[in-house]
Amino acid sequence: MTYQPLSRDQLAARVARDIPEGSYVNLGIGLPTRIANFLDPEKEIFLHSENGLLGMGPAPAPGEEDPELINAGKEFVTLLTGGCYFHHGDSFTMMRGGHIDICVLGAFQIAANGDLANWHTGAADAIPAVGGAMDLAVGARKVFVTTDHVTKKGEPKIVERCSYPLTGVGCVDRIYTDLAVIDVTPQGLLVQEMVPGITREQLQAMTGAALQFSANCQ
Amino acid sequence: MTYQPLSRDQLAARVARDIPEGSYVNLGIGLPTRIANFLDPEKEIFLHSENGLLGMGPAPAPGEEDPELINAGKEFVTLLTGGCYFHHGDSFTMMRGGHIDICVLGAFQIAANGDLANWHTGAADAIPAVGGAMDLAVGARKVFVTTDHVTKKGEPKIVERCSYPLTGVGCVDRIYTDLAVIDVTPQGLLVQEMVPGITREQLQAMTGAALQFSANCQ
Amino acid sequence: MIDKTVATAADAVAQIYDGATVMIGGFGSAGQPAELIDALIAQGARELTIVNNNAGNGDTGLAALLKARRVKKIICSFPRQSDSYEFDALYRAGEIELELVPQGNLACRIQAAGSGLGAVFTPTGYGTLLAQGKETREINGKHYVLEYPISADFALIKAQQGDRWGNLVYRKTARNFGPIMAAAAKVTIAQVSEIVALGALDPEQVVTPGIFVQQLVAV
Amino acid sequence: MIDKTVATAADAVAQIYDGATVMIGGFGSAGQPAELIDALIAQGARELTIVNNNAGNGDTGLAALLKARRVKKIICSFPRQSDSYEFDALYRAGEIELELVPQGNLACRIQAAGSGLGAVFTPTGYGTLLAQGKETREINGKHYVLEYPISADFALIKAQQGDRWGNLVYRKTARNFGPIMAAAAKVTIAQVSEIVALGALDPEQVVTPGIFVQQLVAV
Repeated sequence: MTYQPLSRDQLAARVARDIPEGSYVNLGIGLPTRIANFLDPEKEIFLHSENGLLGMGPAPAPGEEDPELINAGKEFVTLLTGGCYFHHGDSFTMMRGGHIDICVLGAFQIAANGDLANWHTGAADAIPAVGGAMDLAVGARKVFVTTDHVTKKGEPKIVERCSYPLTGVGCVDRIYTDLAVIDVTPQGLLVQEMVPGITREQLQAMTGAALQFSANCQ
Repeated sequence: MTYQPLSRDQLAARVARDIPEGSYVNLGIGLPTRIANFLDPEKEIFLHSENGLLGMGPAPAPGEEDPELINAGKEFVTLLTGGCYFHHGDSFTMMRGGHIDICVLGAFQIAANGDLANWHTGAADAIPAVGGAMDLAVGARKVFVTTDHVTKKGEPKIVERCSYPLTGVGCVDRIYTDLAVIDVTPQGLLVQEMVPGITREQLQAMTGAALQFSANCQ
Repeated sequence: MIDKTVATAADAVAQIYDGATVMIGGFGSAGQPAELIDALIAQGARELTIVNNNAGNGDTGLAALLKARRVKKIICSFPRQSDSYEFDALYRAGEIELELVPQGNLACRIQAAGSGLGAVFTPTGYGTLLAQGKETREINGKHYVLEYPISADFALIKAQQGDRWGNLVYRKTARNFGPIMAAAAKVTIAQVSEIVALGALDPEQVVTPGIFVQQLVAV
Repeated sequence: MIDKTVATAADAVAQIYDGATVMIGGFGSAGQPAELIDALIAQGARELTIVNNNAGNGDTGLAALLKARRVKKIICSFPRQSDSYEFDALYRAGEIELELVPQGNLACRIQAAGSGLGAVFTPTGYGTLLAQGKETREINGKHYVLEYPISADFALIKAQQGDRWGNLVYRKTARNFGPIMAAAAKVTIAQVSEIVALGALDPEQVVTPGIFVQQLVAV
């Protein structure tokens, strides 16, 4: 059978659909940031950025960039009406104290038990940088991960056990890949959705840990 | 020989003389609060109140009391130009993080090693209340204590070892009584000043721990 | 559209259940959410654990809640005052449990809960009755006591102004425990003197961001 | 009269000594006290330990301080960026020591120093490389890592306005680490865009009370 993986925008849009109105959400650097573009403009969703703002709005119009109004990825942003600023202590109180409803992070690897690796390849010459990823991994009420289902070399990113250094232990709730939506459950990985045309066997073959399938996945 | 103990106002005025300009100062409930009346108005001294203000001013004029502008003793106060408000977390960061230069506390007992007891008589039917006293005792850079030299029954308040429950361990730097100014030093209690007319023997007789005397105390 | 405002104080406290832990803002009567407390008394929830700096003054507010015998336990720093007779009577009769906490440890433990810490080594109380039985440790030559977070099911606080997203600003020393309690409770209910339009509060001046507030009511 | 203002950035940093630990505010370049850093480079202090969220961007500010080889060690959460080449080169050459700290632990450890805590059990980093060798504890079914305060001899921060008592307000996301670093350093030096008259800052809106600031300079 043939199937078409989701584009990055389609993946972002798919995650956006699962974010309810009124949620406090932190979108990690990279693909997760793109999700903001697909949130329903009719819904009020509160975007948090760990450098100290809540109620983050879209990029400013050209010429209106303010170097003191940036997001965690150091991109220029705006503040929505009703948003506010605060210091790093208060910002991480939000993140670590269970006040952020959903965070969306990228991943190098996700293990079947919800372990996440996304900050360090472990290579000897790599310069590690962690930022707020470990705080979000342990502190958000729900941790969503977006990732390609396999690496550019075709290796599974969902694995039995992470070989890269961990970001957090058992922290992932749901994985959104370009091929499937997979919940991390106490009973293991449960596929909730697959792209049209893919078979269970094909998906399993590209996954390094055992998958279970919900009834609506043919 | 005959001597005159300091009045409460004289004692307050004596402590006030030792507070340098620019100091951040917390004055405890009771006699210490009275010290504010004797600070040199030419000096800028920053009074802190643990319920969340810095730059506390004197009592308001009659009719200008604001129930939301009170001090730690729940008395009406004012705010000086340049003062500010903050929450309890920030207020106790000031107190416990070593940012308050001087606090002045009352005392039931002070031990020769600087232990302070000022919150609880230990009586079985007493309802204890501690407030911020323990925080000031450990957190201020210098802890001054004001007290009558003896109790109403004539018992020493400066003792070898406190019999009342402690507020803080080895925390007192200087004791101001109605009879003397006494430093707590690693070598023991060192009398720096005595009221005119009192002898070293008289003062020692009213003190429950051994005193040493600096050269200027005849 | 998200609108956290509710019509009445009665609506705001309707969800508080028997046995809940409830933080109540205020230092003495400054910042005490009197109307929310009155509504809680009318609502009838019992066996509450209350976290407050004091244990009530006179016969209104928290003191009235005590008098109505709704409080099983109180966690506070300064229960005994000249006008704390409602608490005093219950305490002497053995009808209320008291956990006495130094004020800075109270603030710090509330903050620890709000910020997700597991426990903190605090300097206050070392060597005193209030640290008896607690773990201690010497760190860099200073002594500390291990203290655990104080969290709550509900926080009732008072602010000056709020908007429909729950952003709050306070007035003078009524601010006190409001901001830190708001972060430490599962559900924070704020009474405000005025509800203002979204955007009316300067984003630089919001003291409690709306993320920490679930409901607010103008009184 | 107390006046904490000094005339020039050079005066402000004159007291910084070789081997000092210096916190530098900012997240990337937002809130970075660029003029104070330039003055510090000109002043010449060496063997510094720097605490910052990053490890410099481009070739100005903190990156220039690194390039001038004044930094022995950096404590930060996110050193490697597209434009962190000055740090990258020193690090690969083994000429700078790196203590990598998750951003929330960095903030929390700075706050612990400012507020006098001995240590805190934090949730972040448990089970990861960054907790290796650290004490851990399970509390109420969750795992925590024991982390110690990060204090400093000096903090260099940037604010928008300040008065002669050292009260500060910030601008937008340039606030970031400024308020918490101010409380954690023995001597905090703020550069501000404007020094205003005492009383010009609304007492409800002061973000960093002057007690946490020892010197300020308009740049």
